[in-house]
Amino acid sequence: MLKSWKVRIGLSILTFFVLLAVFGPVVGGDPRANDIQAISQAPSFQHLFGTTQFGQDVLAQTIAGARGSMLVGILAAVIGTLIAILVGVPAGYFGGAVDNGLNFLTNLFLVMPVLPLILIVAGYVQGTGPFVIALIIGLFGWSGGARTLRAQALSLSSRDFVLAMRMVGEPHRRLIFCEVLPHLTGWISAMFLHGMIGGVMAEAGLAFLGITDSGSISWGTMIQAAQQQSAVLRGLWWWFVPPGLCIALIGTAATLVNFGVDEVSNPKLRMARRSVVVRTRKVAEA
Amino acid sequence: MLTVLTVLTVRWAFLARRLGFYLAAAAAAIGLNFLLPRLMPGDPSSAIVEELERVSGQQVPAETLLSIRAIFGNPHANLAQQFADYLRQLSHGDLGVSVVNFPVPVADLVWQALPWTLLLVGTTTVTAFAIGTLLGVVAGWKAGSRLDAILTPFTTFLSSVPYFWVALLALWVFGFVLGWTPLSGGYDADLPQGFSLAYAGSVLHHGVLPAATIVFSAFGGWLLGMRNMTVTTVREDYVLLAQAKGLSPRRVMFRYAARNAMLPSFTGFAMALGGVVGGALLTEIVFSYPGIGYLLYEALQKRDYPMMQGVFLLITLAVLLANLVADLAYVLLDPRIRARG
Amino acid sequence: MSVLTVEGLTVEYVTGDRPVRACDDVSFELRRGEILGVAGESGSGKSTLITALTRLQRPPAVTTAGRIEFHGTDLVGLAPDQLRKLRWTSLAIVLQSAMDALNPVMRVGAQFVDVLRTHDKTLNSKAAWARAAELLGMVGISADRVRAYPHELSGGMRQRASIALALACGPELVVMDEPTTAVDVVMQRQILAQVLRLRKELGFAVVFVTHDLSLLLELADRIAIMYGGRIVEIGTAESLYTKPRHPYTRGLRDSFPPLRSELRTLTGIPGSPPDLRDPPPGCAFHPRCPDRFDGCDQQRPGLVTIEDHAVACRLYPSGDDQS
Amino acid sequence: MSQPVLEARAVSKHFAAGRSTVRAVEDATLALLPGRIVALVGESGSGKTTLARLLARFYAPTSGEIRLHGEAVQGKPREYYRAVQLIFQDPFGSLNPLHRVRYNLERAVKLHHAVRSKADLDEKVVELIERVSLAESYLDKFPHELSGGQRQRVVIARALAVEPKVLLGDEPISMLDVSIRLEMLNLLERLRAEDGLALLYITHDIASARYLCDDIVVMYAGRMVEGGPKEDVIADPLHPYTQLLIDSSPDPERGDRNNLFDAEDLGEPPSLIDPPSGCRFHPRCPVAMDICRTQAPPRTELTDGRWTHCWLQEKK
Repeated sequence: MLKSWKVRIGLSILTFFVLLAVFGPVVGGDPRANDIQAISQAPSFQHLFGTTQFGQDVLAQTIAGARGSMLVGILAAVIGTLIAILVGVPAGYFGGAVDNGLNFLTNLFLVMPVLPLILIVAGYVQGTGPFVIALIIGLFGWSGGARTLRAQALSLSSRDFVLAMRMVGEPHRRLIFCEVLPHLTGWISAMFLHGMIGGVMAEAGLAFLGITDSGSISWGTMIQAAQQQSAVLRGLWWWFVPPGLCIALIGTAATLVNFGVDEVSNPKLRMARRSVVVRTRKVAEA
Repeated sequence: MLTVLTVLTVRWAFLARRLGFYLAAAAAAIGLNFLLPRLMPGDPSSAIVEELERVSGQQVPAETLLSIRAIFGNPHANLAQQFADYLRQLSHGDLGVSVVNFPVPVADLVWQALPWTLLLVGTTTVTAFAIGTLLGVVAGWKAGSRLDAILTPFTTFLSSVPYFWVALLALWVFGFVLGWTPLSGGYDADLPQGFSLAYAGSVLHHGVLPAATIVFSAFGGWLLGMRNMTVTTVREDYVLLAQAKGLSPRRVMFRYAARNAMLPSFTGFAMALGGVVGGALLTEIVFSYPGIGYLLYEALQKRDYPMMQGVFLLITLAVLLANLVADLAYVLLDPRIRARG
Repeated sequence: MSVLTVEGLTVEYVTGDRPVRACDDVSFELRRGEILGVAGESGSGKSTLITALTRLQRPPAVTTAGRIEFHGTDLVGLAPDQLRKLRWTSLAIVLQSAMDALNPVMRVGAQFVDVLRTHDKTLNSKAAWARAAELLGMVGISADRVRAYPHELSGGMRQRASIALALACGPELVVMDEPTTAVDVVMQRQILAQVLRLRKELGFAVVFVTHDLSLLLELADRIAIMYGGRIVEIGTAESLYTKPRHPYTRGLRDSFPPLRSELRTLTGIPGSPPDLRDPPPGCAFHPRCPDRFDGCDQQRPGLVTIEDHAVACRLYPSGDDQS
Repeated sequence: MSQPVLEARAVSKHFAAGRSTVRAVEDATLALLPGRIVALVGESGSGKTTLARLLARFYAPTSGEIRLHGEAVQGKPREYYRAVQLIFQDPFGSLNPLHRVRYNLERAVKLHHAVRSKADLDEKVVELIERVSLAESYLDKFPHELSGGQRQRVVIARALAVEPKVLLGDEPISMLDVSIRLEMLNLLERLRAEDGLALLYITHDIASARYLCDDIVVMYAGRMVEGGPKEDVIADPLHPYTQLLIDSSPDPERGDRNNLFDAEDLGEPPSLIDPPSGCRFHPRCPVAMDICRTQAPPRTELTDGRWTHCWLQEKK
């Protein structure tokens, strides 16, 4: 899998941001420190990414924001993926009445407009720190994953090797955990990455709407602060470009990893890789 | 039309099942809308009444009080009674009264905002889908070519960019730096509203940037999905046979490969269409575009609960309706649905 | 007179670290109206041969050497436009599973109409639909099924429909890739009866590829046996059945238990077919060969013609051994 | 004659398909005896696989009963699987690609035997793999490192770990390369001889059925049409469908190449959703009579253990 350049690049970017989130605040300086000598300054040697209207260093904020955004993203992904597994796998594996109930629930959450729903709930719930935000995002963002897992578990559970192990006498518990689940790791990891981007984006969206606790620093709150202070109308582009770019990078990285994983699991996609096509053409022309 | 009808009657079992589901989902949405304020701590209806009285400086009329209680909870009635009241209220199209814009009913505000959103997000969703799908087919058909090698990673990046951020950037570049487009709003407020050429022009002028940003950040997702489906479909036997038949490459690409590769994408498109109403919430906010999204934003900012509830209910029902329509269309697109359904 | 002459055809898959040679120096000739059977197991290269013959191969498969001469034209070097003109009017194909080979979202008739009208620009839509119904009738499918979708036909009907489709533009050569594996023996016999009848009427030649040698022995005029990407023996069905020379041919023939004659214990061929990614040196069959002797694991025998058929085995020596 | 280990008595299975019903198996009766091999021959859609899966208790019969050691089976199939094992058609699908050969065998051994120690377990596992003529070194391979034939041997070894009395083989060789099929049949034959297993061999290939089995049962469109000792059935088929099946099977010995393929077009096998009334074969039967169209033929018992469902024989 690591042979694919897509996976390698994607994983490097993700690792970078995870490290940034963990160690960043140690090296990044104080994001809340106001340098009244430098207000709304463009990038310079002193402030590589410039400063905000309050004289805060944008680089320090971006680094601190990594922690806020990644925390919500990862937490939301963990919650969403867990629910997806708990709902999707039993539905697909057991079928019947269990499936009818769980599948209905999944479809319901699938057709519900997630963002407005999150907004409404978050609007009622006062004082929304990162944990509450992650919880809400996770609670409403599992349905797509559950649907995929259900379909996969359904087809796996009727595969001959599961039936065969059942005939040998394996109990359901082992069939689910040792026969079915290991085949879903690819899907689950893709889902987790997907959930993480979704979480980061949703957090940014919510922060932008002013739903999250504005005291905490994340890329979303940075963009929101910029918007609030009319950074666009005043040309302070360095304020809102870095956090958005970071989100885009993480999203790209996760998509790249998923792309690579797809190529590994789907040989048809692998055959369509440029390296294969180019090599084929070279041999044909030789 | 006749064939459409026969097809639909033959496949009614599948559709009936879907219809049943959407009815249940609609019931669930209404139930959720009913329960949410009642599950929250405190008594939202009293809070709303107080807020109304504070804003308007006068006593809330008895009629309005009843309507608010029906929607947000009545501490004096049991839950079943409340639900009955709530449904009666809804059946009259009464979504309550906006706190901020007292005494304008929520329903009126929603109806005003709806056309703006439908226009902006509807056209852009369709456009993004069309562009993304078309490019995706080409990239998938020529998989491994230089075009594919450039287009695909680039759109991977595009599809990962938060679209409200793209909106901010666009606003900064085109609105602020270049000054080509207005900085906010959906029309020129100085012009009289109506079907005049100048007014239509101003709508277009205000709409072009939000529309462009939505298309720009949305088509990448369609492209990627369609590309991978096309790559997979191209290796199907029926595409191989179509090539063996000596059909023109264009025909093989569209009638055989793309036509089949599109089916899964189409389901996603249906969902996106459903999302139109709730749609580009954040983009609308960035551009202060007078649509549903902006309405919801204002409601949230000012804790205008009746407005939040009303907009949410509308968005949900629209999504359900769009999904149902999409299922109908899908039945026509895929003749096998009957066999499976 | 020969319709098709294949000479030294070599196909490689260029994935992984080194190319995998799936078809190696394949040569044969096909006469007008003849049925040539190609028999082989997994890894024999028979599927690769089909896509190479019909010029339908995709990356990473590449024809690295050889000629496919069709009426004096070499298909290997032909430009796509030229090739497209030959397709279906001269060279048609029937794939293994008609369920997969027919476009699921197009009516069966429409899949006839598009090819008919592509190759005959003068044909109008109405006439093309009528012709489609006529072609379906030729294989015993009633005309009203022309508007059906593939999933609405039974397995047998779909397979017949794809045979009718192959004959739509009057080709001289039809390549059939296990066309009856997906149907049952009774249906198989009926379909093949139709193919033989139509061949008599229309005079097309057939390359019939299958793993079922017992079927080919009855059906084909001549049979080529493939193993490890090469033709190891080729000759008339009769002589291959009564006097198989290659140990593999003999083993394969004796892998089909008899339906009537007295039963004895048969062993098939112990061992496994070769892995083309890592082929054995010398003769690909030597690890399983009951008759192998010194040098079989080093020298790769070429085809030698003996009486009525050709065989590639060191039991039948010739001067041009390749090492 | 010994008692049957496993029996199906008048078993039917109907599946719901939307609002219609698929009558996959109708009134099937079958007995498996220790040390005997019965071949169930039929085309796809004849119900042979459904019957195998009924006998494997993947689902319950709509009517009729399955009897193990003379007792009607009920309740959880766990105990049942100590006696009955199924070999699947696809050796690529019936081994989990993520588990080594050893894992498969060890699980089966642990579930069915009191294993005292690691050494004990190893010994049993080695014994199993050697019984299917594979070297011990195969234990640590993954399925993708094995050929189709080797996988099928592992599948058989896993089933043997249970020490079953009955082995059901659902087309166990049809997905293997032709040249290694006979070895597999020889292995099954050896197990029958060594363990006195009762074996049900399901196939569409009547020639391979003749090679392996003692008795043949022929199914068509969900019903059994004929049964009896193999040589009798093949040499002198009583049911017109059996006749057709034998005539259609490839047989290079026949020799008369010219007339082989003037087969009459008999149309399609029937739909199981709306099967023909009376005998299900009558629409394709060259000798169908009036009664065949209205009444299903009963089982006619003949001499030497032969039987058939055909009005021609009933009338005699």
